[in-house]
Amino acid sequence: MSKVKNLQDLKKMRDDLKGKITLREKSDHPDSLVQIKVSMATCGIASGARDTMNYMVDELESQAVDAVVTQTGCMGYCYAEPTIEVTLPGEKPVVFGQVDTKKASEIIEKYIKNGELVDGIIPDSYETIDKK
Amino acid sequence: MNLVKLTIDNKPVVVEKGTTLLEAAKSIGVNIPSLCYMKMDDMNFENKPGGCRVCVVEVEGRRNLAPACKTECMEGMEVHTHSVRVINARRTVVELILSDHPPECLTCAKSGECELQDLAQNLGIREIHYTGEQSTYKGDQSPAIIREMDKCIMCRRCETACNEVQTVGVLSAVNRGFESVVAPAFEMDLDHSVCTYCGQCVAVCPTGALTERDYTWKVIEALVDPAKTVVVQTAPAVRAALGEAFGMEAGNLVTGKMVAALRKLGFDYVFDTDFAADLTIMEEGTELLDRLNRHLNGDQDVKLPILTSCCPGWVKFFEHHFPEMKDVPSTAKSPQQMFGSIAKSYFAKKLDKKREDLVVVSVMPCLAKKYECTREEFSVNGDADVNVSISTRELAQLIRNANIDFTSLTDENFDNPLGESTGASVIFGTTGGVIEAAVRTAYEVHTGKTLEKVDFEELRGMEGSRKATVDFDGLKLNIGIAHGLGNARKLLEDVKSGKSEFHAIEIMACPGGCIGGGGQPYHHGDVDILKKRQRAIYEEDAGKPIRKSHENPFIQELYAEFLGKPLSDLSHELLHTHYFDRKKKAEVK
Amino acid sequence: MAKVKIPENKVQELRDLCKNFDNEPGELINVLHGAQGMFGYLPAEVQEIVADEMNVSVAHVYGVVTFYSFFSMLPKGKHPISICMGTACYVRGAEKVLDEFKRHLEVKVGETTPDGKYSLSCLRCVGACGLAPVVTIGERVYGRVSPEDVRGILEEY
Amino acid sequence: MAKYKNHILVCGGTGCRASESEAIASNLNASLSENNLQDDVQVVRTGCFGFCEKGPVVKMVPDNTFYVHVAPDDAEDIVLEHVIKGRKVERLLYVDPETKEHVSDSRHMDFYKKQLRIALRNCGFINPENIDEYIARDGYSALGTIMEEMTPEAAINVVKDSGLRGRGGGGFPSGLKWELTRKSEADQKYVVCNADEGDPGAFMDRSILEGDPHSVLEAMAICGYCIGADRGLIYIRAEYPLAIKRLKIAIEQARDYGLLGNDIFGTGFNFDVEIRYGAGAFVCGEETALIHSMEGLRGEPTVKPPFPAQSGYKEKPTNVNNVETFANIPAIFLKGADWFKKIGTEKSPGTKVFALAGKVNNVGLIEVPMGTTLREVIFDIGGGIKGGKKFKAVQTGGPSGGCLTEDHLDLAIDYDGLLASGSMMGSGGMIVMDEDDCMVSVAKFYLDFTVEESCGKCTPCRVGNKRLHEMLDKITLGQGEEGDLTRLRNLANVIKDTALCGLGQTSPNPVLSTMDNFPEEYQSHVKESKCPAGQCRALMQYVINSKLCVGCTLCSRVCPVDAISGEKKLPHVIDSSVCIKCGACIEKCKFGAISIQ
Repeated sequence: MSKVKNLQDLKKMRDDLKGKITLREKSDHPDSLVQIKVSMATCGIASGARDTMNYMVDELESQAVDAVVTQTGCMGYCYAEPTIEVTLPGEKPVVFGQVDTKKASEIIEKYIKNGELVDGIIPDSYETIDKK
Repeated sequence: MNLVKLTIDNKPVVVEKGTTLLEAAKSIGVNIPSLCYMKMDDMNFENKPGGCRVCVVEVEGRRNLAPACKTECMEGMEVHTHSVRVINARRTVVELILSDHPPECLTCAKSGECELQDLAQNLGIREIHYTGEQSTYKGDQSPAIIREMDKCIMCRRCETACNEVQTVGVLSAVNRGFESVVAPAFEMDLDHSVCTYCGQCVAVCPTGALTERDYTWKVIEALVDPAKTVVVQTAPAVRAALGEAFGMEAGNLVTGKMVAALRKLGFDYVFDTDFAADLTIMEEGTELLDRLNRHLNGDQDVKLPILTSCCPGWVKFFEHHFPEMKDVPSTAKSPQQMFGSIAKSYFAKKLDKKREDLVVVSVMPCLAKKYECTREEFSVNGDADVNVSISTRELAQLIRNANIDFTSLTDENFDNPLGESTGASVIFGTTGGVIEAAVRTAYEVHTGKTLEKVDFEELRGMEGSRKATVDFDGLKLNIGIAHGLGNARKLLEDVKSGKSEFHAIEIMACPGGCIGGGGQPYHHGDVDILKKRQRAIYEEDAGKPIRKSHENPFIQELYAEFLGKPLSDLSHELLHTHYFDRKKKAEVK
Repeated sequence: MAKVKIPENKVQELRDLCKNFDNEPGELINVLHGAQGMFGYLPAEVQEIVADEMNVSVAHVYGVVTFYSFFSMLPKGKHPISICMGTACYVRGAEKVLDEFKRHLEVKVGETTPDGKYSLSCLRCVGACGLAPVVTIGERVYGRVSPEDVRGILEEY
Repeated sequence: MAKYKNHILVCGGTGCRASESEAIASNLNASLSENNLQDDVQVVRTGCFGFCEKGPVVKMVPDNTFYVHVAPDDAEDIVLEHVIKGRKVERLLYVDPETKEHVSDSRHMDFYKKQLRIALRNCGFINPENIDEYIARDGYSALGTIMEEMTPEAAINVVKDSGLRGRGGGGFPSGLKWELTRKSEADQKYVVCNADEGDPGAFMDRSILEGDPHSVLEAMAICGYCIGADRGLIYIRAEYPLAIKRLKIAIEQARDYGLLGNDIFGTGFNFDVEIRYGAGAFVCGEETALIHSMEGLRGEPTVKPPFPAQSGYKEKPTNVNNVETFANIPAIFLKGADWFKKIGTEKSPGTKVFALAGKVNNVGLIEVPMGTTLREVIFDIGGGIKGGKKFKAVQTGGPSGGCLTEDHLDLAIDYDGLLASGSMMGSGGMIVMDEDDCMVSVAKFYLDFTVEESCGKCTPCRVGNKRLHEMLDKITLGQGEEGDLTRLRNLANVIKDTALCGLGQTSPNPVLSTMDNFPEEYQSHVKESKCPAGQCRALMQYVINSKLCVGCTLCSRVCPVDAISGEKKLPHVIDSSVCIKCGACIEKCKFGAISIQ
């Protein structure tokens, strides 16, 4: 194991390690972050939800977007899997259907970063998992 | 010098920085009562755990009361030693101590000498408001010391004496809280421990928790037995302290009165251990010269330094702690035992009596002597050379029992032949004395010249460990002196590691030598008493017509009639001994 | 006090333990912890060897051993039972649980059953106050123990 | 490297481990592997979450779901339901005792709402056995910054400015202590961490060491740099095996990273830490006793002065602080003295950790800003009194503290406020009592503890406390006499005034505070031989109501001492001089005819 030789070393190390616990730190104040829920029931996974989720996690991190990505159960839109729910701080949740990695990239670019709406929104007559 | 100003009971006082409130108060005539505290500067004895809380005083601005013995004077302090708060606290604390103390004052060995009793009296304790369970411990009777720990007040003085001053390490506080007490390992009896019976714990114990084993009744029984001839010997240090037991000023020599009292008590012969001390010098001095000469002539088998062996506490100490060096000390018996041997052989023969018909009683400043006379090697067919050894305190008790008005007695002289002694033997009673006596004789024997100046000031004093070089007509003799076993241990470590440059070392177990023995009237921490006793000893020496042991006419007669010469076969049989390795583990019962 | 004979190899192990602490008297308590770990308790013989190695008096070692409640001169039972007597456990009825153990085992606190199976002791706060009253048997911790549970707990052993 | 999308934090504090939290963690891992989720979800064993009442506790990250009373068998449900299906396992959710509703997010629980975690900032958040997680939380950067950018004097000034006071009980200003030790000249100095938490019912320090050992190590190194010491010693209770294990791991890791040892941060500063074990003596929490214990002696305190700052371990200047005090230090340096000073009250800045226990709904470890009221702690955080009983008293400060009453509920907690009301901060034990608790018995309980733990060195503590205990015992047995209460008070005051060490001086507090706050309860014991709380067995009377008794003889047959007599079909009578109050009769009576008076 390498020794910490000076404060610079330590700071670099801290920055490298930060990722290990950012998830936990974010969970302390999720309301101020972008919250993304990926429907990960059997149907979702079958339609590639895992890829979508991994993509979102990596992409958001590399673009330094403060977001929390969690999986959730079946949202009831099996015809539109993979589905994701995005909640911008202070906004109502919006659900997108048929989100593959390409679609995910678009959502990040347009909706999450700039607040522009993107095709594929499922109308808000749905029920979120929490309301069930 | 750094001075601080403060007031005690509204009186201003200026003291050196570092002075305690207790000392500062004393300097202006305010005697704050204390109990656990005891400090004897020259003896390396300092016991102030601050535990009894009797000496508490009020210091303005301080939340709680302060122990005067442990609190240093600070600039501007305002101290009250007898406010209502202080008196109430002090009385309550003493009541608490009494509530865990058996109410046996009337029959307690320490009654009249007990510091707790005095304290209760001075504070006017008439009722104990807080009563409850009292701690009980099993009693412990060794040949020399009795422990009744029910009476222990946890002042820890004995622990300090045993560990810090004597480095014997028998005692430690054990358990905790209400169950805590000072005891040997595994709470075994002293008998099973490495105790040297030096009795310094007894000398400092404020209560009756530690006392000597009392043999006065055995003496009384012997005195009334018509079949027995009772012979008494008195050690040199006894005469320098016995008067204190009768209210006389410390340092008063009471040799003549003591002899008169012993005779009144009914002893058939009143002899002197001093005679045996002269005999010790003849044997030990000759042994020293013999070893020295052989050593100087290159005999590798001969070990130097030679160590004195007249102190039984010291003997038991090295048997336990330095058994690998047991051939270093002189083989000469102690004066008490030499006396016993001679009394029961030479003197018995003179009386035409069997040794069993004689009872030899010794009066000693010492508690270890009680143990010494019970050692198996000091008896013949079960008959001990010295039958009973009592302390100075016990002698005082016997004298009081016999209704003798000690202070008004007319001086009397010892009986002969075993009562004659020289100045050299008298100084056995103080640290440095044995070696000075030995030097007086050895010088003349070695050089063949007469020693004109017999006072060797360089060997005298009170420092715990001293050294001096004596010129034997060109031969420089390096002499070491230690009193107190802690000091002895240091010299011994040097000898063990080969660093010692001494030819001869005198060791006494008790601080001050025998004058500070565990059997002497209680000094209650006053070192001046020891110094006064020491002065008295040298006074007696100076006043003696003969001051060299080998000039004692009765010693000369003893050799001529009986022993032949020092280190003769008979001398070896009667006057020399051997030592044991006692390093085996303390025995667990 | 029963005389215990310590096997020679154990004696050497004990002496080595002291040497690992440089025979430094200041390390006495650490050494005693180690020794108690080795023997399960601290019989007189062990204390004598420790004193000898650490160059302190046996009385001193004994004084230290008897000061600290963690050290014991008696062998513990095969299943040492400790009842937490911390305040949290006390106010939630630990004393009654203790009484129940005493009644079942017919021993006092600090004693071992004649068959050597159980020993009973009290301790101060294991820090599981949320589980009060707490009883530990060996490594096992029992929480929210009621006097009625005692028989069942003992039957597990 | 696995990229975890979920973390499952499993409490690994002693309390939760006692209820098998280890098995929960391993079952979780097994279940995750079964479902091939081992790379998506990380199970982290953390330190104490504080909510011990509900232990074992499991927290899901990032959605912050807080599961309580989790059993090892629940692990599978958590994985299958929560992780895979995204559904909360409702039966494991916390139920708000007032609204009876499920609360999933710990931030919305009353228990956590009023807390502010500084000393406990990492407890229940990081894996205490992984230094990387501590470093990720800015660990050791306070040390690095101080060493590269500050003089020891300047650093001491930060501690002084923060107003931090010793959390071990006395509340001595820590910065001042550091300064005194710095000013004592010597070739060797020591930093000592007092982790000999002996208060019955207190487990703050243990939880910090179990949950965040590095913060203590970092603070000790900072202290070493400030006072000029290169050696640190942690004196810890041997009864804390988990804390010891985690400390050892932490020390090893810090050494590996060069954060302990020689030439730390390349500045030439050396500092290393070793562990010393306590052996079960409460008095060793007193710093002079602690030092003697570390020296291999009986843990007896000595009179101060000299203070350890002047002459401590091996007679060298020694700075002794307790665990919680140290745990605050890195945070103070990271966020600044001003930030710290703004928290809490003017004279007692910062927060205090309490071990809340006793008859309160939410037992646990809490940290609140100084100045929080007792009411907030007991009723908001603590969730009120168990079983809907009536609050009677709260004991703070352990055996050195006192019992406060309803009148004190709005007292803002800080050092001076507690002291003024007859109790003290102590190390942070807080025991809540209800109407069933007898205050005389409570005082006796504490005295029982003091008597057992007294070192025996000074008379007032050795004998005085024993006598106090005996008098209290007498009173609870109904044998109290006229004058006992006066004597009790005088003795308590004298002990307070004359005992040698802090422990002895504070030992009568439980007696004095209960006498002050519940005088009538003492009076009823002594004058009427009655225990209002109905706790003192000897003062109870079993009585048969002759109107209800039908003379079925069941009670007289079950009585083990034949204290009950009466003809068949006629009301029976209990001879109270024979009755041993075993309660067997009450249990047997089918008619509710027997009652306790």
